[in-house]
Amino acid sequence: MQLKTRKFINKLFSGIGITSVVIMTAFLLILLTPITYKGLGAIFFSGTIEYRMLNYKEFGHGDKENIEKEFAKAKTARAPVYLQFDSFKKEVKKLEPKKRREIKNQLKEIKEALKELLGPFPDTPIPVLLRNQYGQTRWKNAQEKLHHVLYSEEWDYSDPTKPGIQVFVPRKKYFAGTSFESFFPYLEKNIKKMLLPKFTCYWQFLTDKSKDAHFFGGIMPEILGTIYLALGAMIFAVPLGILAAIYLSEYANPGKIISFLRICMGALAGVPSIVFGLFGLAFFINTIHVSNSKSVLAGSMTLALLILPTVIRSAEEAIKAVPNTYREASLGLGAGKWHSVWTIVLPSALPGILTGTIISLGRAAGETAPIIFTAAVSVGLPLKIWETLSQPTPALSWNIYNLCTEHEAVDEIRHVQYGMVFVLIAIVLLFNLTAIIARARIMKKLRG
Amino acid sequence: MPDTNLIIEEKDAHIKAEDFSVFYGNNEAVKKVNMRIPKGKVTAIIGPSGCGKSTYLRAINRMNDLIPICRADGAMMFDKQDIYASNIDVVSLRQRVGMVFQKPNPFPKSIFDNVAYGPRLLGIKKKAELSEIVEHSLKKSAIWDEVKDRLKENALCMSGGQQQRLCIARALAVQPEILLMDEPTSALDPKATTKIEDLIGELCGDYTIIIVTHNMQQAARVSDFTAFMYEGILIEFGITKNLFEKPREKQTEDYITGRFG
Amino acid sequence: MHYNKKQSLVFSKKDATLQWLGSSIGKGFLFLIASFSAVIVFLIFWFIVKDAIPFFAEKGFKEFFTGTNWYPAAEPGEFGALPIFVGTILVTLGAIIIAVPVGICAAVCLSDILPFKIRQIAKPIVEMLAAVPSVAYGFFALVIFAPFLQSLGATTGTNVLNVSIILGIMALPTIVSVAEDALQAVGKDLREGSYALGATRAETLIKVIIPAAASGITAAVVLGIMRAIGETMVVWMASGNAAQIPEPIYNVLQPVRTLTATIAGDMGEADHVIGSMRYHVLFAMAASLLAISFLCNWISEWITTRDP
Amino acid sequence: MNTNKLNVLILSIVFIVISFLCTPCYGEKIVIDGSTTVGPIAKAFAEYYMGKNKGVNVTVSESGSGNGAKSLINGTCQIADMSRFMKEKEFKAAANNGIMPVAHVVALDGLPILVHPSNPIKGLTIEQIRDIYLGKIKNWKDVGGPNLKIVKISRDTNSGTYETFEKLVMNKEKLAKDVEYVGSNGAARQRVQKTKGAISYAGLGFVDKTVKALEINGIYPNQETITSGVYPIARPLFMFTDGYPKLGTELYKFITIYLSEDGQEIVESIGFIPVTSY
Repeated sequence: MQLKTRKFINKLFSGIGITSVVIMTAFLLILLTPITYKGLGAIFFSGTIEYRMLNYKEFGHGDKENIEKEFAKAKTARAPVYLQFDSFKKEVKKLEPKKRREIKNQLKEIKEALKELLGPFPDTPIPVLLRNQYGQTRWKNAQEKLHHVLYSEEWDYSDPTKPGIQVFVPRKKYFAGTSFESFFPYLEKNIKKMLLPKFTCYWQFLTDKSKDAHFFGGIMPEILGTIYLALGAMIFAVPLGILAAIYLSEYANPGKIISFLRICMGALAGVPSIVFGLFGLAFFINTIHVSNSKSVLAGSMTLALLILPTVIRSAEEAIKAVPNTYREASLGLGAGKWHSVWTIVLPSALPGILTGTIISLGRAAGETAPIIFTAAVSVGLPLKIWETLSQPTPALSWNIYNLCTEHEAVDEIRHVQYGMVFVLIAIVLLFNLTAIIARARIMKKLRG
Repeated sequence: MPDTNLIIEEKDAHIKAEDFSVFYGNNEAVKKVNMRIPKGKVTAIIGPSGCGKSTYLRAINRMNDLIPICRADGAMMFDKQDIYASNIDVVSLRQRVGMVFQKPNPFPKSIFDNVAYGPRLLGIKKKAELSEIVEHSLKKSAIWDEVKDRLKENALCMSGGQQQRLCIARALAVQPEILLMDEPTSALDPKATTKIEDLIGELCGDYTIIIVTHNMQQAARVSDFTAFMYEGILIEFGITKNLFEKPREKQTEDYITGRFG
Repeated sequence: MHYNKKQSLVFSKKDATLQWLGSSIGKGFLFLIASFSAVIVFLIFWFIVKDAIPFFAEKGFKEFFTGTNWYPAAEPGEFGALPIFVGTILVTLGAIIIAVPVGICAAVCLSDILPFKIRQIAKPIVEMLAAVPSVAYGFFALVIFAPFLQSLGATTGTNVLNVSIILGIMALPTIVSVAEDALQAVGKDLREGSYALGATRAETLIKVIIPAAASGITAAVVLGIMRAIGETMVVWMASGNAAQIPEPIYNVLQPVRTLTATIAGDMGEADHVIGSMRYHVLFAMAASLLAISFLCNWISEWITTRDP
Repeated sequence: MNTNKLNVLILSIVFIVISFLCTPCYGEKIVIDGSTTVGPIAKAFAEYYMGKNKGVNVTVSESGSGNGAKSLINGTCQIADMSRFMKEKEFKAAANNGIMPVAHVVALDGLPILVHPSNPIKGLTIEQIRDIYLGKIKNWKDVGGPNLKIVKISRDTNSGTYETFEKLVMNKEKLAKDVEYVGSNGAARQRVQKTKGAISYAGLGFVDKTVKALEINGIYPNQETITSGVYPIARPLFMFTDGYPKLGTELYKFITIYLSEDGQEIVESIGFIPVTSY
């Protein structure tokens, strides 16, 4: 082969390699960018006065006087809307019956849309469900709802062989010639005054309970539950894993039993996570009754089994990487075997063990399938630490699944879903980052 | 076979090997060695690499136990006791027979903790007592002046020569009777080597020192007695001066004159 | 300063017994802990198989493995799980087609081509891909990627293609990191030897390094396959869950159903208490999954421990 | 040094002991498990209840009707949400465990047939729907719609919703193989609103502007038609308890929410039909 061709092939090869790394990076960016962008939208957004009012009334955030002043201002701006509505009702009665029916229908729709936009009408009983007690809290959604008030969404089915086409008919059209016609331009023009949108940083998203099935409020119970579950899994898995690793690397003589143990560990690592979920339900709850229903405890134990092989493997590798001279030196000074392992080998292996465990901590935090039947609920209070022994908890991973598939208002609470995914990924990456930093720190300390 | 019994009398012997062999699997690394090692003197073991000198040395405090396929045969007498008997407490053996390794191997802990490691094993907990022992040991291994202001620092920050002297201090802190040194200077530069050799000179008398080295000059400089091993067999044992000046065996002569090895 | 050292080297008989007892108890205790995972594997195996046996005992193997009618809720139920097995194989195959070339090329690139500094930046990317929880991948597949596919003209966004791509991305980090370890383990000597003979980097890699690391790379691929087969959330959320064999079989825009998703989806509502066939068939599936993962595990073990 | 460590140890022991001693002062808890269809009602009730009774932890899991029944029978939950009635065998198993399931009909639910709003079709007959799901009708043009392939979507075969559909629409005939199964009502609606040729069914609470509910045999699903029984695909939603809860207990207070005015308003505003409007 010519040198030229060989060089070309060499370059091509490097090109392919670098392309694949670039593809991988692209995957990561495509995944993280929308989630980060929209996830941050759960915390930073343009909030309306309704949001501030809700936040004050339900969670006690914000300055009472300011909010009340603002709310009074908004109320003044809204007053003409309701006034017009009431006065027009009398006018409707005078219309001819056919026109009246059409307009009544429209009015009904407008009323519903207006309720969603600005909250319940004044002087009507307060609805029970929280989501009906307030208008739109987010300016972006408010604009959509405004659109519903201003336009009626209709479908043009004129060509029956093709799917219909969506058309937006301005509702103003139906009211041409009546006093209500001016309602629409007024609303459109003054909507900002009625809702007073303001840039908001709702950091309490991370520390508030949720209200009304995640319509409002934050995700604190979920975050707390996730942390409980992950830490609980650690409490079971880490001591077991480290002791097992010590046995395998320091005490065990290679033989049939040990290779059998290793095969079992490999098998455990390969068990699909959903099978762990089934096993957790069947064994921990229904057989040995660690708790009398789903609980954080049962979930943690199940997760612990899931991460046990990873912990053992990383701990074993870390222990094996400790130079033999340390063991010799310690034994040479007259230390017993256990003492050498405990005082010299383990501390030296700590960075490796730590990295492995923190990474599996991240894995435990993100797993969903094993906790569906053992620990996760859709609604529940944030738990005190001792309640974890007997009570189930909401957890980020399960609630993400739950909210994006089973919630009755999937689209209305997209921002909460994105926020949860973002927070979950952030927690897991934070764990990993901690692992990297901790490893570097300890390495530095050990190396001097 | 040389008869060390001619040179060392029974009462002077601190360690006595009798038909002592070490096997790696089926391979006999040390072959039926008979050797008396005198108390309070420095004994050097020389020989080409792979001659079994390190294995022999490590056999004295049963360091070879760590290698699963390794087993010993014959008797190694210490304190009128065969240390390969079945009921031996290896831990207390090793507390009395200290060891310094080829590569400096301080623990990744502070200098103080390194030296205090042994005493703590022996149940000394009081800070004052420990400090006293640490200072004493460090002084004895001639490193106190260099490290007295940074006892809290990580031992791995020190230079190689300092590390090795720290390891000696660490071994001394347990107050052993015998100090085994397995090529203690092979990883060090000449200056550090000199310091270690001086140290050995100072320590002899208080301790029985056995040093394995491939460096004949070193053996000649520091030791009172020298043993030459070749292919697992103890070829010659004698007073250092005699052995180097007029070796009795042909192989010894070939080795010290550099014809092989 | 003098220590209270034991002067005798010999254990008294009592001490010796104590010593022996202590060390055996300690060792035994450690052994018990180490065998804990084996115990768990057996318990899992037992719990799964125990509930799978009634199914096979009553329905036999033929219908389950070759039947194409999956109507577990009908009376009487039909339990032809072939479409589900095919679905599992299809999405796994898709994932492998995406992940293996990219993964191996990336591993080679990370271990041999990129300069050290860039590698330090690129490695965390692999770690981050591995760290993202599966439910986040599932969310992405369902909420972002499926509508995107539909906007490109697919009738349904939750289909083989969607799941394959996402599973491929999930399997990537496993393949990259294990394959890279294998490549690194080959060592400098072989590389230098090849360069010294005048080979280019590409030639060295293709002719020397990759063959030498072949067993490790294969093991990486097997581990990647295991990851894809065992994944639950993504397939549950984004595979469409239709128990059908796509027509034609390479039509990646069709929805399918996989083993893990079937277990996760059906287990909630199957009649646990009664122990109906509909319940037991899910355990039969779990047992099949276990068998597959044991097989994969055994293959990767066999490949890595085999003499080169 | 040492005394410090000792202090920490003692403190932590004291802390743990106190935590355990505190166990009796757990707030009351009510554990609810079961159907995803009843889930929204249970969740709304739970939030409502916890808002009024501080210190009671009401947890709601949505893991399926079958799992709900099982949890009730095993005593791991107090209330089982079910979108179907308990099966005879399940009653027997419960009796064996000393559990006496009592049904509370908390709401009515119709199963509207959903299509994409761009679909000009206004209604279908039950037979047409059956044929669509049997795979006999494959294109919308065969039922008077546009030339568009029908994407059939169904709830998972294990859900109570599916069982209702199977019984009331399919006459227990088997669905075609290319029917796509989704795990929840929300997912079913989502699939329809994103897919032009889709047809699906879901709980009445899941109908909104983004999807179009069809008239069945000329009857549009809404509160009146379902309550009066004219709309053919409707079913009651249940909560099961072990025996009838004792008067005055938390469980009693919770399970009777649906009878109160607030409860009915909640049921109605999340899109179900309160039973008292019979």
